[in-house]
Amino acid sequence: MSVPAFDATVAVLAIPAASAALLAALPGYRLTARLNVAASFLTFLAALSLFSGARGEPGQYLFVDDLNIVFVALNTFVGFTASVFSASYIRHELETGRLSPGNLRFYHAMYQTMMFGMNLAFVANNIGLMWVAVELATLTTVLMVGLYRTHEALEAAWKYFILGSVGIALALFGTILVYMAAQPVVGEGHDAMVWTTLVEHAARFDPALLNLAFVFLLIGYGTKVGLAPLHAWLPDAHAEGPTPISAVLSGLLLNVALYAVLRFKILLAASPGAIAPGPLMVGMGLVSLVFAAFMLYRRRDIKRLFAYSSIEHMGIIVFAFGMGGPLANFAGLLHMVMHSLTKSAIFYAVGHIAQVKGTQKMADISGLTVTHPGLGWAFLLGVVAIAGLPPMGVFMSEFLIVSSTFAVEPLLAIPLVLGLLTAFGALVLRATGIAFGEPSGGTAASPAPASYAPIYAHLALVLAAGLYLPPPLVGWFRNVAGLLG
Amino acid sequence: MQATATLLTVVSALLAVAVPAVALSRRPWAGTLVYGVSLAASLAGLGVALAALLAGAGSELTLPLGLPWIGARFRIDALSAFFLAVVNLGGAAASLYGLGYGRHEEAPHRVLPFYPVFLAGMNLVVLADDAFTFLVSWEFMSLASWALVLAHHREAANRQAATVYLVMAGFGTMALLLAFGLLAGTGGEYGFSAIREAVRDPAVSSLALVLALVGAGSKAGLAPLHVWLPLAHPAAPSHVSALMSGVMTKVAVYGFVRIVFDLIGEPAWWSAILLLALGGGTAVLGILHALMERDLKRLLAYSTIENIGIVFACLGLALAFRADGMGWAAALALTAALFHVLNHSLFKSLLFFGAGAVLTATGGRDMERLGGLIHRMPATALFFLAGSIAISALPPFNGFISEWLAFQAILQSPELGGWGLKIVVPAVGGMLALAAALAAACFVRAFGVSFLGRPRTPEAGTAREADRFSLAAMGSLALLCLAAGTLPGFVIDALAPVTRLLVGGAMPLQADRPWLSIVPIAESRSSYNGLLVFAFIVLSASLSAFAVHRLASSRLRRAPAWDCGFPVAGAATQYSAGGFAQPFRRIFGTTVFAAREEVTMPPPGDMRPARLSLAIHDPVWERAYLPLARAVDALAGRLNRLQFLTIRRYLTLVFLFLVALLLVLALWT
Amino acid sequence: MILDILVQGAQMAAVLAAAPLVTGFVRKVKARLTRRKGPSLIQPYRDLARLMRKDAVVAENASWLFRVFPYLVFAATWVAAALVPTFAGGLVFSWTADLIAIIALLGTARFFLALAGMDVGTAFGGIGSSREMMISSLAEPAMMLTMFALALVAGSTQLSTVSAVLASPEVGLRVSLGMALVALVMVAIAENARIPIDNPATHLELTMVHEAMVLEYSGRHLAMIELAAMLKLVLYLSLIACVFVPWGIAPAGAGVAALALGAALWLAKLAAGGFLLAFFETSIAKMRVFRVPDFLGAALMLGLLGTLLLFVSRSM
Amino acid sequence: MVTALSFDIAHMLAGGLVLVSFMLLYQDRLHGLINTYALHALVLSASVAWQAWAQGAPHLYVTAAVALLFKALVIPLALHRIIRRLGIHRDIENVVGIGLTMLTGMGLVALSMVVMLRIAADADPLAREDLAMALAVVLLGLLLMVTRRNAIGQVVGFMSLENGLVLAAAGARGMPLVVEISVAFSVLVAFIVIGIVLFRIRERFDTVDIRALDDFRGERR
Repeated sequence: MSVPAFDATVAVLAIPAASAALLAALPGYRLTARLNVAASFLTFLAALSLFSGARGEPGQYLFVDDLNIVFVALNTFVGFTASVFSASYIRHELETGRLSPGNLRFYHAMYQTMMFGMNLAFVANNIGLMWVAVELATLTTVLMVGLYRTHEALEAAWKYFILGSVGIALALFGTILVYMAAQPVVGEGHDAMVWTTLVEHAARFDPALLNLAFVFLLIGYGTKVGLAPLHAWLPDAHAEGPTPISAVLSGLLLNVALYAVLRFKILLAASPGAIAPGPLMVGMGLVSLVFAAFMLYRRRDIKRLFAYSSIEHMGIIVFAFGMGGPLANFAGLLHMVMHSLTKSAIFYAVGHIAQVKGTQKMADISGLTVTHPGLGWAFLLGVVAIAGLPPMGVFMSEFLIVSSTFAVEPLLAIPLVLGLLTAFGALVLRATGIAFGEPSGGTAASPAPASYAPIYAHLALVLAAGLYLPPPLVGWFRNVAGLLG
Repeated sequence: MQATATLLTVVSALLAVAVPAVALSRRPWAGTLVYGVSLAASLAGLGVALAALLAGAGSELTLPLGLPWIGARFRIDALSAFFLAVVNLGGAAASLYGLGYGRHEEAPHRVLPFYPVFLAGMNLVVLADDAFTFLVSWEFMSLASWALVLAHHREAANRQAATVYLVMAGFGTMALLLAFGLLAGTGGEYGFSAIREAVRDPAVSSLALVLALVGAGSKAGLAPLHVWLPLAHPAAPSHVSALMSGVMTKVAVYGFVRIVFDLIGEPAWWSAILLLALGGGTAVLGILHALMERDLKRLLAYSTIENIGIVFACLGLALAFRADGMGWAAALALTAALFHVLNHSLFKSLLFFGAGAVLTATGGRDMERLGGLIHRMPATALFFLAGSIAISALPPFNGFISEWLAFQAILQSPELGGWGLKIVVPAVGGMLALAAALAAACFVRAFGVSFLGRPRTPEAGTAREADRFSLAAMGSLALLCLAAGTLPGFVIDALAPVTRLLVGGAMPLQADRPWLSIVPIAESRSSYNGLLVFAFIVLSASLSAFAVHRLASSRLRRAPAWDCGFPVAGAATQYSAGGFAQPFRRIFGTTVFAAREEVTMPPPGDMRPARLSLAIHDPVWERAYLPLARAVDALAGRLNRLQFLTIRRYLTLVFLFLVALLLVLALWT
Repeated sequence: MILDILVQGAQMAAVLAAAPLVTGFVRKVKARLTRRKGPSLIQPYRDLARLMRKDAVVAENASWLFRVFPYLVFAATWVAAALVPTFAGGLVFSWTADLIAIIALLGTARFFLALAGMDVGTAFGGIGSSREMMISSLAEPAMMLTMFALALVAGSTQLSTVSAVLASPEVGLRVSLGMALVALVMVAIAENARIPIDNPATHLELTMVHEAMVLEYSGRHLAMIELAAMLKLVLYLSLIACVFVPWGIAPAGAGVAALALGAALWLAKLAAGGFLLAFFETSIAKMRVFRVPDFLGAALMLGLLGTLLLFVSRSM
Repeated sequence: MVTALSFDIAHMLAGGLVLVSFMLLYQDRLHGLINTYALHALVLSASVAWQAWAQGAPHLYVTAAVALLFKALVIPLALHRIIRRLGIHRDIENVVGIGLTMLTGMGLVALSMVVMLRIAADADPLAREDLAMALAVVLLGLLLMVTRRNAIGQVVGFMSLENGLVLAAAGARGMPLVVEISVAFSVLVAFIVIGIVLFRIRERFDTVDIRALDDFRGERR
């Protein structure tokens, strides 16, 4: 295997890894924040360069295919905008004294480590490596969630940690089982963990063993996806951590775990005797959707509200992939991308809202479009998008999911639609209360308009996707949808 | 340039003007800019639509937007041309009105950016030729109007109205989405042409019809999905209320007609009965609500529900006729429905404009605080009166024509097969007649209490006449109402391509009838001549007035009111809106609305005033919506406990889930 | 053609001329039935003439509508009355409006009258308008359903055609027509403000409906309204006559002799109808206002039942 | 290389691990629990070492050593210290009675057997039997975690679960990364133990949650 002069795959990993080390060493908030942005941007560029140029043969450890390239690009992009948002967010936190410069050094290093972990999980061609990467990303986010060192933050981190650890263990058990299934066919050793090899030979694997493996993987990685009833860590981790991390958690980490589930779904689909993973995923997706939809109503904390909304959307995505078929898979992929962009935009907005209003309690926030029009309308637009209203992109995916489901399995569409509507009602109710009405809460000056740039950039993308999907992107998605079976 | 492209240009002009509207909305001339552009765009759209309707030239266009493998398809055929005309006519009138009315707006930056977008959305719905574009436009329209409802967001009632509205809109869209999913099938053929050509089971068609009825009906305000309408329509600025009530509900009707008459094929026999029953019930329920209402704009909104009921009843009739192969009768019923669509958009816009003028002049829309406005606002009063006569389905105005056509259609229905229809149709006929009579009562009350009598508050006494733009908008609509009422033949002829497209038949050509009469079937069966009736009334009234003044007496004396010899000076002694409604409340309200009156009469010697307390319950709201909301809340409360478990319990959940899955594996064969 | 227009004009003049006479006749009969002498038959003409000559006194805050409405009410009623076949059918303008339109024209007149009652802003005017509209809200659908029944039997809503069809022997006796007749009579009583719904002669405040509405009118305005009310009575009597006793109505283009016969028969029918009305009015007491809905509800049900029977029997 | 004897020994050791898991479920004193856990780790170490020998995979000896040193010695000693330092109650509060827990445990073992029996017979029998035992250990560990209110009890549950994983990984012939995984898990466990010390979680995970949190989350009415 010839090593090209510039290997984008390696760059996607190396840049965050190197900057993590660097950031851990460097003092000073201004410099590190800028460096963080720069490193994220470089990573993003590297990810973009993956699209150009021929792809090499899949390596033993790393590889790039149609599926993960989308994930990597999305991941690095949101990672980049989140770092931009984080810069302005962190400044405010420093000014108000919630964080110390010492915290920041740790924070930025962890940020890049997390990016490294997530990118690694995507490009890993080895299910063991993927597992390690997912766990690395998880553990770094655990540390970030506890960053504020408040009782609540530590509590949330602890909950996340314990539940995550069990998830880690179960996912590992599943990984071992996959190896066991592969080993008689592929042979001992490393080959039996290389994903590309596994898919090739999956048809001859012992289906019963694969089934068992999938159960453990679904529960293990599903915990990270935040599927009910494994979701418990998610709302608190989102609510108590720094907002950039909430954005990254919702927008990216959930995708990482989802990606892992998808990989194994493909594996299972390639084995004719195995249990169909579809019904399991459909069931879990629906349960998550409906459950989260109802949970939205009693929320008081704005970040926790959107954390539950993430559970809801993960439910939708898993449901779509569970349904399978070109249309639903396409819709699931699209929904995943749209959700990442939208939800992170919402969290950016929510971060600013919590800062200008000085509270995360929704009851204390109202009339935002009056006091902070730029922020208020951006927030509203984000909620409109996440609620699945056109012309935003989420609508397109929801349109495809619901209509294709109804054409295939009308009975499944009923809980799906009920869940969507229930969630819709809750979101509209809360968003109206926050954005409109007599202004209340703090009237702190708006942050510089430039800090809204990431929000509007995301929303513009979502809007554009709702109106027009460029043919190359559609091509990618269709290929991937085909891969997913 | 072909019609579709021109209209899309119009739409993009509307969308484009929203951009400067965001930036400049606080400038004083921004309103002129936005409403001016909207007016021009709507007029252009109206021209194109009318040309397309009369010339019968269809055209289509596909843009590389929307769903990638289908594209955004747009098409104009006779049906969409007619509705485009209705939409743009309403849009033009509202924009003209807005030129003046918009100056009184206290939050222009919350109206101006959304107003042209709303117009654009409505146009797009009618233009769309694939399911995705249709739904995007549909929901886009809801969203824009939602933002407009929230223009005066500081009032809690408006926020609640907006929330209920958007949730109901989402519900309706979901139903439509399911309908399209069903029609498109597993292949994802979302283009209307593919849907139209697909062969499907009648059961599937019927299910799609029910879903379309739920989806479009909830937008149009069909009972029992109407609850949002009287909340949301009045909450918006008045010209937007006019658009929502007069035009957006028509777009909803368009959606229904497009799906049911054009796309789904032949539904089962009971669907016509469903439509008829729902339509008749909606008409009566809506107008009864309106009759009890004291808020002028809410009254108008409830009356919209009534009119939508009439339209849907006619559509049901058309469906029944079409299923029985009676193309000519189906054309008659469909013409009645579409004519009513046009009529309602005219007079409801007019009435909302009037209500808006009253609102601006007096600062209130509670009828109990109005009165005597005819002295201060004579022109507004005249136009409002014209609208009131028209909406009460009285000759010589236009409301009567569609009502008359509907009755003519009902009279053709004994030839229909099926026992259900035989029983439902006459009952619906009775309901429509009842609704018409109640509408007359309702608008006697609305006009009489608001404009006649003496001012009940100082604000009403010092009201100022509306500005000239508003008056021009109202005046032109009033004229159009009269024109459509006196020259209905032209409208009927213009509708012929639409009915031919949808039911394969048309009413006979009316334009060559002597004296411009309208004759639905044959002259020996029925005919009506609005022009002559109008001329006769005017002639005999002026003749008799002339004769009396000339031959008898023309002297006039002004004196205090007689009032049986006991005139009381206070304006509060006038008959109030509540008092006017009392007999109706007694007759209909006790059963339908569980209305209860309670008089607290203090004993003699007690100086407290006697009180009349009145309780009216909306059966639909209390029986359906509140329980639903309570159920959601209760369930949310129950599930909410899951937020507060201990880590061990969460682990237990994981554990149980794992064991359950393993059991599934163990038992799975 | 000229002749046709002349006949049409003659009918318009005839209904106008006969209207006060019929009212006077009913009053006279009622007086005789209660063993009073009663005013002369032409007393209504005298009343009208006197009212016309008097000054019109208009309340200070009345609007211009108040002065216009009497003429409009009169005109609408008159046009409606002129379109009902009286002594001749198939008149030159009979196709201008069919049964439904005639009902609606009466509705227009009532609409104006009810508004006029509210214009001055007195309690009585309002109570009159409210009750009038309440009564009509039930009477009008009942009337409409009755019309449905008739139109279904005749296969037309054109009054001339209806009366011609009903005059032909093949129609025979029908249950639904009987129901329609009863319903129509009930509606006619209600619409003309006769006992037991209203009392045209009363000025007892709490029982008034029609009179309360026009309380503020005087002079020529009151005369126009009174005349319109009289016209309406003639209209209803003619309507019932031309549908249920259609014999003798001259067909279109008939000669002078037939027209004369038709006119004589029409007057006889009016007299009979007036006598029956007077007889009925003297033998019954006025109802409480809130019994009226029961009365009209019965009419509504009869009309609906009649129509339903026709719908159902069509398939047998 | 797989002889009947080596199979029997591997089987016996794995079975022993399940047995010790049951012993863990049976304990109602903290010190007893920790000591039993040390035994659990010891059996694991022996089992892994046997696999290393049987598979001829020398790197597995590292795993065995880690298990022996870290899990059988360091962690139990540390836990004993924590109990003393934090003054944790010596009794373990159970959610359900021991008897019922044992019955459930039996059921779980049966379940894991049934699930594993579905695997085709031509699979490596050693691996298959091993896997069934490992699954049972994992499930029993989870059961321990959810039936103990005591933080130490839960940590022990987690560690025994993890032992099951290591057993499975070691039994998978030629599996790479086993050593790394076992080390990584040891670090994880260490984190948990440190977390307990840091957060002063004395009695149960439960306390961390409820009462203290109601006030601040603004989530309760």
